[in-house]
Amino acid sequence: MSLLSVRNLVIDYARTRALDGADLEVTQGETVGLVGESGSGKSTLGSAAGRLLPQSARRGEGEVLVAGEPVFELPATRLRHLRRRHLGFVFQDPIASLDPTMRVGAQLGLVLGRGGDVSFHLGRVRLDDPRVVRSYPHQLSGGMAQRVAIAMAMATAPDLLIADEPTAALDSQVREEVSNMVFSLAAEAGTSILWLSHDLPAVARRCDRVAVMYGGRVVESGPARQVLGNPAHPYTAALAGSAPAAAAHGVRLEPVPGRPPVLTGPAEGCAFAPRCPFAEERCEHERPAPVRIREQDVLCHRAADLEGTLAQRRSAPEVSA
Amino acid sequence: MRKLDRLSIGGLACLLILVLFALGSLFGIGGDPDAIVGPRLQPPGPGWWLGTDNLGRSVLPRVMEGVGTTLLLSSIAVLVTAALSATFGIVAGYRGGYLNELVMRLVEVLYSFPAIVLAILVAAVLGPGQFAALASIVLVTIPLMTRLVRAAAVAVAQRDYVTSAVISGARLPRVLGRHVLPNVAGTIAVQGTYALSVGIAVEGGLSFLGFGVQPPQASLGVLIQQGGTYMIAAPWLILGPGVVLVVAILAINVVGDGLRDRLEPRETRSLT
Amino acid sequence: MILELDDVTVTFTAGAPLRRVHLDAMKHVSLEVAEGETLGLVGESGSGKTTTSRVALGLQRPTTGTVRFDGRPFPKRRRELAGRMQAVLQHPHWSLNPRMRVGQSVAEPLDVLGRPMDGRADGRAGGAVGEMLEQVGLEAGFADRYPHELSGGQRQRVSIARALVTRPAFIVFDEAVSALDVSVQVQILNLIKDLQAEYGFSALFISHDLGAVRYVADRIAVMRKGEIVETADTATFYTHPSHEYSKQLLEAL
Amino acid sequence: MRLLMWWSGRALSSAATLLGVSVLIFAAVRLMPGGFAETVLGPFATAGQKADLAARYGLDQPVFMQYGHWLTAVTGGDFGVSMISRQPVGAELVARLPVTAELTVLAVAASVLLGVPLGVLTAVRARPGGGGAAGRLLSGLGVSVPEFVLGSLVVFVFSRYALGLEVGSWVPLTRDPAGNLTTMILPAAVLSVFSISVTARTTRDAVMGVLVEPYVTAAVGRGESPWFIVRHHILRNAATPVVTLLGATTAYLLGGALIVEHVFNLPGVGSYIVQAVGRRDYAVVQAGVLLAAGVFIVMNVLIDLLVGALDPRMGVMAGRRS
Amino acid sequence: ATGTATSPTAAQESAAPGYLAVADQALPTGGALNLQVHIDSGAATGYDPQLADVATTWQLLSLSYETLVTVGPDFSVQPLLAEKWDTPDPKTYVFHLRKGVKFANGREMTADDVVGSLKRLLASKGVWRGQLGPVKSVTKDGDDQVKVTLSEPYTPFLTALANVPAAILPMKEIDDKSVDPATTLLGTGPYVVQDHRQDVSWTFKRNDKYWNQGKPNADTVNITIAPEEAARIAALQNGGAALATLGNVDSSTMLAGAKDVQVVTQATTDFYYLMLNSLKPGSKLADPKVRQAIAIALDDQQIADVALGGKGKPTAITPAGLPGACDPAALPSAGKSLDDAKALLAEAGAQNLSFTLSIFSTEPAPAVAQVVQQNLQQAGITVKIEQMDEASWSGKVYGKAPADFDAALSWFAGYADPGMVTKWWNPETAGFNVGFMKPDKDLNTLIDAAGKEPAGAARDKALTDVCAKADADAQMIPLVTRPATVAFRTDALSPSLYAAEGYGNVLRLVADARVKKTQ
Ligand SMILES: Nc1ncnc2c1ncn2[C@@H]1O[C@H](COP(=O)(O)OP(=O)(O)OP(=O)(O)O)[C@@H](O)[C@H]1O
Ligand SMILES: Nc1ncnc2c1ncn2[C@@H]1O[C@H](COP(=O)(O)OP(=O)(O)OP(=O)(O)O)[C@@H](O)[C@H]1O
Ligand SMILES: [Mg+2]
Ligand SMILES: [Mg+2]
Repeated sequence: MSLLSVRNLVIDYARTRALDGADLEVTQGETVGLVGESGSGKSTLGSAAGRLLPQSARRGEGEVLVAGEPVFELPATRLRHLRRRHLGFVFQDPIASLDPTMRVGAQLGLVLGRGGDVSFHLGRVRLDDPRVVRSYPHQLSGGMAQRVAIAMAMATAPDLLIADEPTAALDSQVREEVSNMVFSLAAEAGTSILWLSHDLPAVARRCDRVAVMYGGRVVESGPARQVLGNPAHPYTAALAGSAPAAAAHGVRLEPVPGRPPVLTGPAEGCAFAPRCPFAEERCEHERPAPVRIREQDVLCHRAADLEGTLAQRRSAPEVSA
Repeated sequence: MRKLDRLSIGGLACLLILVLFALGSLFGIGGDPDAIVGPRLQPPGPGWWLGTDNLGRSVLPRVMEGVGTTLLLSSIAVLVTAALSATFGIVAGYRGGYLNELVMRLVEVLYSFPAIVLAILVAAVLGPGQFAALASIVLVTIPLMTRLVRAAAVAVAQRDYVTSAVISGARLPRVLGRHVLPNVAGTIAVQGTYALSVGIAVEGGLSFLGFGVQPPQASLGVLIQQGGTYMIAAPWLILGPGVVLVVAILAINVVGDGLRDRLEPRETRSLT
Repeated sequence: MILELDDVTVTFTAGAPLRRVHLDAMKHVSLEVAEGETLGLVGESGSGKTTTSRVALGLQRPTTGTVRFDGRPFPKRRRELAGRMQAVLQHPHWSLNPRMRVGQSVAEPLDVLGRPMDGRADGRAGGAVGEMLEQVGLEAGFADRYPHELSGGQRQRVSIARALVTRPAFIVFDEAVSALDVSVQVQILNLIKDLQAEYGFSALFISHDLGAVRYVADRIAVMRKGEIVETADTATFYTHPSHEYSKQLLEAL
Repeated sequence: MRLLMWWSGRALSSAATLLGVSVLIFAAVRLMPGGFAETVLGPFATAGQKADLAARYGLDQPVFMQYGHWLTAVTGGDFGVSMISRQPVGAELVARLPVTAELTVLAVAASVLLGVPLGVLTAVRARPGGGGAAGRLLSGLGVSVPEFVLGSLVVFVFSRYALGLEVGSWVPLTRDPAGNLTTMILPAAVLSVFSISVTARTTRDAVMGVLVEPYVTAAVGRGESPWFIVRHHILRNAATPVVTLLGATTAYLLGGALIVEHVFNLPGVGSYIVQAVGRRDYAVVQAGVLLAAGVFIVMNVLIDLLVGALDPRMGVMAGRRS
Repeated sequence: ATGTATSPTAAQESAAPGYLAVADQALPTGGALNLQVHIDSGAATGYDPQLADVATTWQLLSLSYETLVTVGPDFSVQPLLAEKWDTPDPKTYVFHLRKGVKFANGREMTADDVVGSLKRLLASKGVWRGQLGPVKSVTKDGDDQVKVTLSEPYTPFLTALANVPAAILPMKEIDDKSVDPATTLLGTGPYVVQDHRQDVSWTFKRNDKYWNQGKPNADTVNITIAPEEAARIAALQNGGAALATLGNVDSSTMLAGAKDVQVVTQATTDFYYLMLNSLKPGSKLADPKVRQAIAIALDDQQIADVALGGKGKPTAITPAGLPGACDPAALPSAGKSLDDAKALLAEAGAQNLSFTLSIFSTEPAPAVAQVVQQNLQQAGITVKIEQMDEASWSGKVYGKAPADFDAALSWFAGYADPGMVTKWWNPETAGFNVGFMKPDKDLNTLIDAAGKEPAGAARDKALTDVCAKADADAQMIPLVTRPATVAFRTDALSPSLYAAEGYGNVLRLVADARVKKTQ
């Protein structure tokens, strides 16, 4: 059963179209990685799942269903109930999402309610130091704050955890441990995860499926290893090829050429077309419809033509390491 | 930056009308505010559209004159207060340490003097009149604003963008002016409109004591003080200036809030 | 040496008044950054990297030990260092003035130096600011926006643009690329490298991403629990780490 | 340790403030136009009478000597004698303090209980379209009605028509708490209208500032109810300016109390000081102002402590910028 | 001279001539009387009646102290502690003391107390000493007679004795220092003080040893000090006070609809006057022509009608309403026109005269000042009003000599004899105005002459001369009388009130008042 289902969602800010018809499904117990270029609308999609967008955001089209309920149509109390029952969020900027006037222990205690074991939950994110409980957010390092935010989101054992770059500020070791923790807890509890991240290897390793966003749309989705190891969309391929971790010392990496689009209305054609080495005439004018390539859903006019060619362009075999 | 909301625009329009109203009195529209034109305490009627006061003067030109006096006096006073409080509050809040202590103690000293004592002293030094009233309003309103601005500045001073500016080598005036001030401007706007109300009240009180605007010049404070004593016997005496005052302060407050919201580019979030 | 930290210790106190805890965020740290060099600073979360950078920037006075910038202790008046150093601070959310447009924020270091900006005076699109924005992968049109209208990565890039715009002699990057997708990361890292080649500035590059550090850093220092446990050339470090902890770190890569 | 230092520093600076106030007020009353002699003895007084009076209250000595005597007496708890009533000022202040204190406490309580919720409501309901307008108008209305006018109106209406609440009489709290309350509610209400509005507007400003913060979004995302978020996150974070304001308003209320005390004829400190100023009753003015200063200093220390407790980034321990 | 009462009621109409109200003797005695007045006695000299110089203090002290003689309705002198008196010659007064008069401590009043009191007053620095006139000696004439000898005839003598400063004090106790009159009220009057909180309240209890059997009627008099008019009006409306003094001339309209409240206006001899400082160096006001021009330009009737709501009356320096006072309409300045004023100004070279008028802010002074300003504007004189609190005002006007104000506005208590207040036109006697007033020898001679003249046509003529001379001198220009407004609850109280008062004492007949019900 589909726990989160985003269908053709269009979100506009004052002068930007952040989502331009995004589709995404997360089923019960599934872990989905959401990757994509900075500014492609990942955070917007994540927030939209809980109807947490700022007031200037307008939903143009589409709908979001969480546990079968249309999030954007729910009355306030039902919505609140839904968030509480089904959703857990870790926001992109963890330290800012902590109340600066409350000690960490108190904040966590507030989420847990009476009788909650604060130190147990902090321990799960490897914050065993008793000092942390009594610290204020500004007294924590960036990584510690992020772990606190994760602990708070996990504390209520939500059905779906939406984590926006939850490990970005963590060092590799802690990142591993925290990720392990989150994913194993999720597996135990049957929690689904929507994991917004830039860390492609980690996504490839941990997530069942991955969705790649570009220009406000999910341009490719499918089993994680498949998508990242054998991309069907030119953007996915380009992304996967530019990880700095992949480069040997002294080698100069090349980013995807060109700049990401800033949409103000619906894209006329494929948003990636200007940067795409395979673009054709129709890519500029015709919005691509989803096609199924192998196990992947792809938004590309030429997906079928390119099958096979993209994998060879991979310059980063370590992606799946 | 967002546009002013409809309520604030309404407030702005009201203020504009009041200013026109006051300007009208400069050109003698409405009549001579000091001339005795009819019997005392007459209800509104032809010749005195807002009635006559206890000396038989027409209330209308007096209200028009009063609006001008009061708006001018209080807004100058509030501007002075805002400028001084902003400077002291921001510097004290940002710098901390001894400077902070010094400013806060000074403010405390000012606070300890009841407004009336301050007013009498100021009037003693400057001689009674508008200038004394102005100085008194400033002295009465400065402490609160300074404290609040300081509190806001302390919070802002710890933000990373201030740190970034400092790293860039920005001079103090720049850090304070470009980073701290805009982020405490909301507080100043809100407290400024509040100070304006206090100012008008203080002005009225001072005139009542005899230290403010000197008779026969009219100010809203004076008119309302007088109207207050005749509230039941001659309600039109308070009605005219009262309505104008309420409209003025309401408008100022609403505009102040609007301004505050406008100064905040971020969107507030609804709690649902 | 543009920056020298000599036996620096920083102690914080925290906790409730009566149960005060003292914490050494830095313990006897000695570090040097040479002209034109990028020093990578890695280490576990909470190990004191940010604190080190604050000390290096003169924002945090060491409890003990000395800091020298340009061979001299920090001057009383920061103004003397104007244009010499810049930083990309760790929290993009707080590092931009919410009431300043992106263009104004990026233009500020130029303003401070009194360098008139070519293009429009309000720092909108055009001139050095627009160019800088484009270099970090943002359209010049972003100059018009307020920080809250940006995505996390966009905000971080604005901070980077602001730090680079004056080509200062020394820059701290504290988790400067952590919120960026790999492609943009590469773009930024390339930019840093290119500018460094052109202007020869020094940098303290703090990151958890050992890949990124390897990509830009000349030398690497490893911190753990407030102490520097290893300093080595990048090549040496990645091939023959000497400290046990360094080995652990690299294993995870 | 630092706390101890803070306290001792604060005590020192408070003492310095009080000393400053004492010097200023002492000089000030003597600078006020219209000397005590003309005022107290009237126009017919002869030079001899004036001299007698001056000698009686030691006013013939050099000013700094007078100050010295006064200061020594004050530190010994002796605030001098009123030149009008010839009664000790200290005793009279103590007798009158309860009235003013009760008025002020009631008004501050009203500001907290009504102003804060109103401010929160108008902020939470504020929409770009201009919602919450009613609340904004309401709080604007409060600041625009002068106490004098409102007080007179209330006094008039409640005295002419039997509406259940007493005006113009005063019953000590200790004698008849219920009766005291029925006589104090109206003056306190009149007094608090202004501060309720100001509190509401300051609260609105502060809450709006908090509503943009991500931790509020985070709390919403956790499915917390608005009330819960307000209670646990917003109030605390918005508290600093409101608490500062409330402390400061106490000062304003003391000034407002004097008008209300006048209109309602309550024997409080405010009217005592005002009458003394009117008659240049030096000892009373000096003692009154010193008392006010003492109150404000204590209030400010409390506020600083409270603010420090509410917001760890501020207050006692945060100290200065590094 | 009768007071005007708004909305006369049955009680009012039946009042005897000279009275605004007469207490209904059919009502039972006893009960508590709650009064409110706007100001407390605030003398630095304490309760000592001899040093009291303001009417508000006289009013309160008169509940406990009594004088040899008193003022009746229409200002007639009537016996009080003296049963009667003889005047063998214009310079000699023999008072026959009432028997059985006791001080509140139970001790019988003796001739020694009377002699001692008067001597003490004459030796004191009080203002009232001057009003007693040229007293040569005070002697005991047997146990129950006291003889006062004047060095020359002095007509207002008895009237002067009728005011509180001439009260009979317990001299035995004062002399043996067991009583300090500054801090203790011990008199022969109807009430004794039980409690006084400065500026808050007084409580008077019936003096059980009072000589006048059956009086006072009320057992208790509670006086609340309520400076704010609104508070007094409120107390009247809700029954908190049975009687209150009101300051605003329009207060009667405020109380118009209030049930059972009656507002009456008591005429007084108090009057407003304008001071023109002729001693300020370089001031145009030093020129009598300029001052006369001002006197001419002033429209007293308008001041009375507008500033005092028609409740005051134009007056010359002998207060209007007193028997024998001169007619203000007959004053030289009253017969002149604005053109005359302008001509005088032109003559003095003061066409564009402009000066500052210093006033205190207590109503209705600002109103009077603004009408004055309007009046003088007609004659081309610009008046700038400078308003301040009373203390600052007194500092400015009386603080130094020569005073540095241009013009000032104030009011006098007019007392009960037309000649008494004329004394203040001699700065050397008055003292308070030496700083701004040049003594006028001719005027002083006229004043003294009028003082000696026994009551009758000759005295009236002498007073008319004084009035005319003072009018021409115009250093202090009398304007209008200042009425007193009193309101009381007809359901709570049946008071006695004179229609006109010379010593500003609204509480004069309190002992007669009957309480209808006690709140
Ligand atoms: N203002 C402060 N008060 C008290 N403790 C602090 C303060 N700032 C930092 N600390 C503590 O100092 C230690 C080092 O913090 P620092 O921010 O330097 O770590 P970091 O290496 O940058 O970590 P991260 O990679 O997670 O950002 C942490 O344990 C932190 O809790
Ligand atoms: N509050 C806002 N107002 C206006 N525009 C916004 C707002 N928030 C985001 N945007 C714009 O919407 C687009 C999508 O933003 P979003 O935050 O969803 O990106 P993202 O994929 O999360 O990027 P990143 O990886 O950098 O966090 C961006 O172009 C951004 O500039
Ligand atoms: Mg994002
Ligand atoms: Mg850090």
